[in-house]
Amino acid sequence: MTDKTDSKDIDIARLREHQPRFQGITSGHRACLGCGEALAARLVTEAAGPDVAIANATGCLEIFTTPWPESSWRVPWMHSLFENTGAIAAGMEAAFKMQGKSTKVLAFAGDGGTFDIGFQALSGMIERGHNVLYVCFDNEAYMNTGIQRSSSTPHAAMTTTSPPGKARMGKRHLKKDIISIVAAHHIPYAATASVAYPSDIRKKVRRAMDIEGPTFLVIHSPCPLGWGHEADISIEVARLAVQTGLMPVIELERGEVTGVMPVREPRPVLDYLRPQGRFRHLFADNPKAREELEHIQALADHNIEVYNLRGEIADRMDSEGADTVRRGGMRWA
Amino acid sequence: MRQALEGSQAIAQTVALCRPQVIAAYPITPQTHIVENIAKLVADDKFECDFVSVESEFSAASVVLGAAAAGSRTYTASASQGILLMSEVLYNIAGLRIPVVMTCANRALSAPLSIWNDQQDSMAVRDAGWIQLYCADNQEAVDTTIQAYRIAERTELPVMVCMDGFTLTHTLEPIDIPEQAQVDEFLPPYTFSRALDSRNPITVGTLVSPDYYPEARHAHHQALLNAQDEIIRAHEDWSAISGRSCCGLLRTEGDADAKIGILTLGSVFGTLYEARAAHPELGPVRLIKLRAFRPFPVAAIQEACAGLTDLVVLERALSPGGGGIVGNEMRAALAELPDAPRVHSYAVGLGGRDVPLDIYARALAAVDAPTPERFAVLDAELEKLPAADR
Amino acid sequence: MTIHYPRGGVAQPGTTLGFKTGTWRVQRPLHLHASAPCHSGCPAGEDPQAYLAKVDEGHMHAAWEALVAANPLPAITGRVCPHPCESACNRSQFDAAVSIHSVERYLGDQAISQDWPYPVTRPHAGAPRVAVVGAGPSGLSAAYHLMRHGLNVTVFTALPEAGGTLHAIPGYRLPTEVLRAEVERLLATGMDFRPNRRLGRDVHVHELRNEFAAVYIAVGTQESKEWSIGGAVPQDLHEGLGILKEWMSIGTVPISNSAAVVGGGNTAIDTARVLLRAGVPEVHLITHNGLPGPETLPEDAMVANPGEIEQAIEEGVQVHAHRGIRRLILRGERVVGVEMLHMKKMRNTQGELERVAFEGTESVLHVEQVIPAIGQVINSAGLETLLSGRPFLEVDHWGQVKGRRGVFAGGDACASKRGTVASAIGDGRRAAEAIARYIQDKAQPEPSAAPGIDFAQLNINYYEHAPAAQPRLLPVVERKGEEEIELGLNSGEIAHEAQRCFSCGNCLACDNCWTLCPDSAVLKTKEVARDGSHYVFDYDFCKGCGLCANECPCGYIIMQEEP
Amino acid sequence: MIEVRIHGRGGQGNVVAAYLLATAAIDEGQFGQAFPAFGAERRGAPVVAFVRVADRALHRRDQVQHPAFLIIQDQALLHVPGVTDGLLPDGKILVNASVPAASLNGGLAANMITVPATAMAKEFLGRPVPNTALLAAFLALTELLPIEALLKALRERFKGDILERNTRLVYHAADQVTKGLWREVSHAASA
Repeated sequence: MTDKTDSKDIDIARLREHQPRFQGITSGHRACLGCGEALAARLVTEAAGPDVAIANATGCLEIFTTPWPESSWRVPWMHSLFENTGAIAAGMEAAFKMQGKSTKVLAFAGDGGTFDIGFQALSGMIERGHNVLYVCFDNEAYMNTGIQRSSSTPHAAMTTTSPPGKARMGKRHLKKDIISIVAAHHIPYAATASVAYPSDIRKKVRRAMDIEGPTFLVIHSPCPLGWGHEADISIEVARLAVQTGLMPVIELERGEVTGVMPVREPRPVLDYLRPQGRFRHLFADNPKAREELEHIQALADHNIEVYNLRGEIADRMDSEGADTVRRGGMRWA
Repeated sequence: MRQALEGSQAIAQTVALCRPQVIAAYPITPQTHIVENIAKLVADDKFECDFVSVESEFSAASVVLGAAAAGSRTYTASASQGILLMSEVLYNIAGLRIPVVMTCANRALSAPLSIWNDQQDSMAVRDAGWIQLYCADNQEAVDTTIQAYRIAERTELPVMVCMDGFTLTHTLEPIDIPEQAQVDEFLPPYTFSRALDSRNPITVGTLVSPDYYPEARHAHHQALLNAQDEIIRAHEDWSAISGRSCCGLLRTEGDADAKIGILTLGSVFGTLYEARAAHPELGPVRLIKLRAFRPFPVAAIQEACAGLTDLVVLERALSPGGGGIVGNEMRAALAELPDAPRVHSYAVGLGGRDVPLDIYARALAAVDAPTPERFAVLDAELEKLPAADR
Repeated sequence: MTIHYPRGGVAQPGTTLGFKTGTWRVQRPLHLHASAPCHSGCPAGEDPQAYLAKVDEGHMHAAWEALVAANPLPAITGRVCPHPCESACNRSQFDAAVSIHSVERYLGDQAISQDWPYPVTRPHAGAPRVAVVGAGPSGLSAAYHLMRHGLNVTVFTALPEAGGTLHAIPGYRLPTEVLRAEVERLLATGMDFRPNRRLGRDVHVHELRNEFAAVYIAVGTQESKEWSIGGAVPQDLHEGLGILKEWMSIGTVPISNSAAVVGGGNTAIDTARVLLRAGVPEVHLITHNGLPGPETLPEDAMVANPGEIEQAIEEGVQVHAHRGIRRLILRGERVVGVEMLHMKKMRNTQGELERVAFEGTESVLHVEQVIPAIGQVINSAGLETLLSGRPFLEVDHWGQVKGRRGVFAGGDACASKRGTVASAIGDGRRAAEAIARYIQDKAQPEPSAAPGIDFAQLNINYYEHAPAAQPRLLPVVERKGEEEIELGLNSGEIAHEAQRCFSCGNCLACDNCWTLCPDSAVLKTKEVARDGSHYVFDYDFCKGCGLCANECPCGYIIMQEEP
Repeated sequence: MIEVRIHGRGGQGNVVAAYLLATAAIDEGQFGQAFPAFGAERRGAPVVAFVRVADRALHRRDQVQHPAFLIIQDQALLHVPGVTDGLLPDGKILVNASVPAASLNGGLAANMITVPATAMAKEFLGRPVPNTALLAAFLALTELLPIEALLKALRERFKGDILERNTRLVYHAADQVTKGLWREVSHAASA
């Protein structure tokens, strides 16, 4: 029987103010339907709490949350430019330190702002040991400008600057292994996460918040527009990236792998690729396409092997099952 | 062939016709459609070049610098913050006298952040030593791009083709794309005389002491002034091949005996052009479209303004604390004339503000003001500011 | 009013709340209660999903009340029902079905031990009176639900006590004290109980019809079906139900050295197991049907509870499945064996199921006793006019006897086959509803089925594999008499089972929608919202992306196009 | 000169519709111009695009303030503030909706026509993209350009089966409206 939610007798605005979670980003932002980045950013700010200040790189997140005279942010937040987020955050942190404030500085950037144009500033920020949690929302291309390839774009994906055609099968190069590069800075804590696993994100943010020093978190966040999938399956797609092994969810401390989210029964990469328009050309009936599909499967297999994602023994402390549900919610409270 | 094309698409096709061997670009609105279309042509094997998707504009400019120094014809495009991030390299390209062609899809500068059109970005690098040509419509942008290679290669100066972002780049209109043979005739294969070559191992990018630095700067300045002839010649030669004419250094429209002139750069010209036709009752007006802003064509300007009592300058940029950038330069250029017209300097259409047809009447009304304003943002609505900031 | 542009273009916190992104929406999420398969699958009309939810919340009493809103005899059905709810349970496609019957039994037992009062208020004296004939599960269910509808009830039974056919279930499955306790608690709610009143002898339908506002007939089946093999009948024929009744009432049955029970139902299994307990050293069970399992068509499987079959085999009953008896081997009138052959149900050329015997598979089984247990039929005494020659009462969906206004019937007396305790209870509940409407002169509605929800509609990624709690069983060597075999689950295991429930089609209150909405357009409520969920959609901001619907583990959210 | 404003949502092909209409005009030897109201809008947000069609070269670059026609890509957009602003007094509105104009907006119903473009697209193309059907109906109503001009423009974007389906859709959609009903408006506006 249909039983429509009757919200007439509920004071929604009041209810909104009394949600049992910290709301660092409010509604009314202009993100696309099903935006993975909007969700990931909300989850991070939720877990980080109110005593933070954010430096945000140029990108969708910045654009859709701050259409002047409005802002979706309820924590101090600043956008300056694209390439300097790490340095802006470093400056904020230095000032707070001098002022004796405990406010934690967060740096938010997309994959373009992290892997590419902002990499230098990020590297400097880590090397100098600034107490900043740098979060990269990785949607694997320049979405803000209309889906151009970045060094995070996966191999063979179609973007507007890596289009498939007679001579090409999408992006020619591989996705940059940012986490290893960051970890090579001897950073106290660096981790990958996926927006499909909110409790894992929360755990990692809290972990990073407690560390006095540079920390780095990259969150795989689908972009329905850029990846060419329906808005309602953003989480499903993100989950498949993890379940296929294409997006290893790992933690590194001082460069050593200290935790992985196991994928005990890996799914074939086809399950992940098929719903996404950016891989459509790989399903054409030609040998090049078939070769690329095999190549992507091999990349997933490689991840599984390198990070030992199958995990020989079930470890109650690992992340598997962290996002299963329980009656009563607040699963990660 | 006359086709319905989006401006960006037309530029991409035109760039391909010019046969650059190395293209480097980094995405930024509103330049993206140009490089996306180029990427598609490359992916479809319709055009052979190495398309380097770099990790920043700084690298985009650097890649084309390296490639051009190594002797290839190159191309890049950017806008706004991208132009600023490139600026260090832009000065270097010019100072090394490397012939690079780029498109600037003009856009406002942050902060406040704006993704919309004005010309603050190219104006911000006007002293980098590049030739800057501003286009009124997409046809002109196509023709100017082709000419830019000729000009750059003959003067060994880089050329920035400026076209209004969105207003031109994202507008579909009828555009003639020339034939490959026409472009090939106009642009023969290029050999850079100072190319890096193991058979002739020159050194590029040396440290120059005070003994020579001023001379180097003078030479660069003189090269830009001399480039005026090449700009005019390139236009004439391409007109002969294509049968189309945009203009060389500048273009005047309207009444030769008019006392009032309006000068602008870029696509606002088209709106003024139609406004003038629609409003003969506002009296005779001479419209001047400045195509070459660098080099600043003083002689041509003085000629175009002869007989005017008032010149209104409408530009999509300003120098905060200084006023109109073009406006002030016009004042300086016209001051030499015996009966120098009064210059009314205005910024319009900043950060994408629509420039409607009635800007024409407002510009003319400003002429009648008893005391001319030194400078104003003509379409600013000051009631939107707190009193202290007006 | 014009907004002033502030220095640097700063904006105030949270001000996008002034911009209603809900205008972008072309489809909206809605909560949709769908019927969980356990609910649809329960003949008694229980909604296990609903009471498992309450158990999961730790509210045992409320869970029992939700349970007895449909079935007043959970301690009994929790033990004897073949639990089709568990066969239907979506969880069976994931790891193993939720042990619903264990929870049902636990709640029933809790109610007995804690003496929780049934949620019934005694009808006022002037309320209409309804007669219920038969005090088996169907009659008791009807009586209870009639009282819940505010009607006075008088229950007649031919037997000296209430319980009907439940008394033929051996104590190792249904301990007599459980049966008595639950039935007596039910009788104590205030129904007028008249034992030892046989239909056709002490009471008559037409008299009841005059005296009461309506009559519900649930007399069950008492007469064994006639049985012979090609006309041959062994001397001293005993049939299954008779043996069970003897065992239950006097504790002993006629025994031999070897016996073959014929039949595949619970009565046959119980008979075989009782014979073992009574001392028959060799007990066989011969059935046309196959053992339940993946190789057997559901239509061709033994109807006895699979667990019971398993236990019987453990205890030593030799089951000869897919076998028919071709002839009895007699020495005079004394049985010395049977000739069996293989048979199976198969689809014929018309696609219909047909039982096929395979020539050349005959074999001989030496037994001294053959006991048919192939089912019972109604005792027609007092029902001749209602039956008009048929072997059962013909009723519509609501239990209304065709052509007899005010006369309703249910339970085994109506079922043409496969009557279970649960379906008898369901018949009683439905008929009570219909009788209440009949008395108020309201039309009976068309039967409607709530939309169900299948496994594919769940988002299974959110559930963790968790093995089902296994009820402890009495070791085989200790199964000698009436001691109950299945020992039930403890409170911890019950909580574990309740947590295993997928909550199909109903809000699990898991927070997924609340956590995963990129637009924070799902708000959590402290109290349960009117639709039973814990969340409301804020349509001012919901863009209609559909993520919540896709990620709801329970299939409780649907997307509907905006008008 | 005819000015048209097209209202849609990010991701609905609003700009493509504008480009198609201008392309059709250009292919017919007329002059056309189409451009979006450039925004930072994301998928799902209301967006606007403009078209000018004229028999002389177009130079102006200002946005269309006073359109003769509005094309509305889904009926819910009628509730977005400002959608009908600036429409010429005799201007007409074409709305993609499955219900008649009268049930959408009482005040504007006289100047409004609805076509179920999404439903038609689903039927002919298998995808809910309303552009082709809306443009076909628009050209049939206004007779601004022959239907064939739209087909020609479609040929530049599509090939094979998809082109064929679009072609059938164009004829079908054009048949659903009264040909030339809005002819007067397009004449008046160009005068």
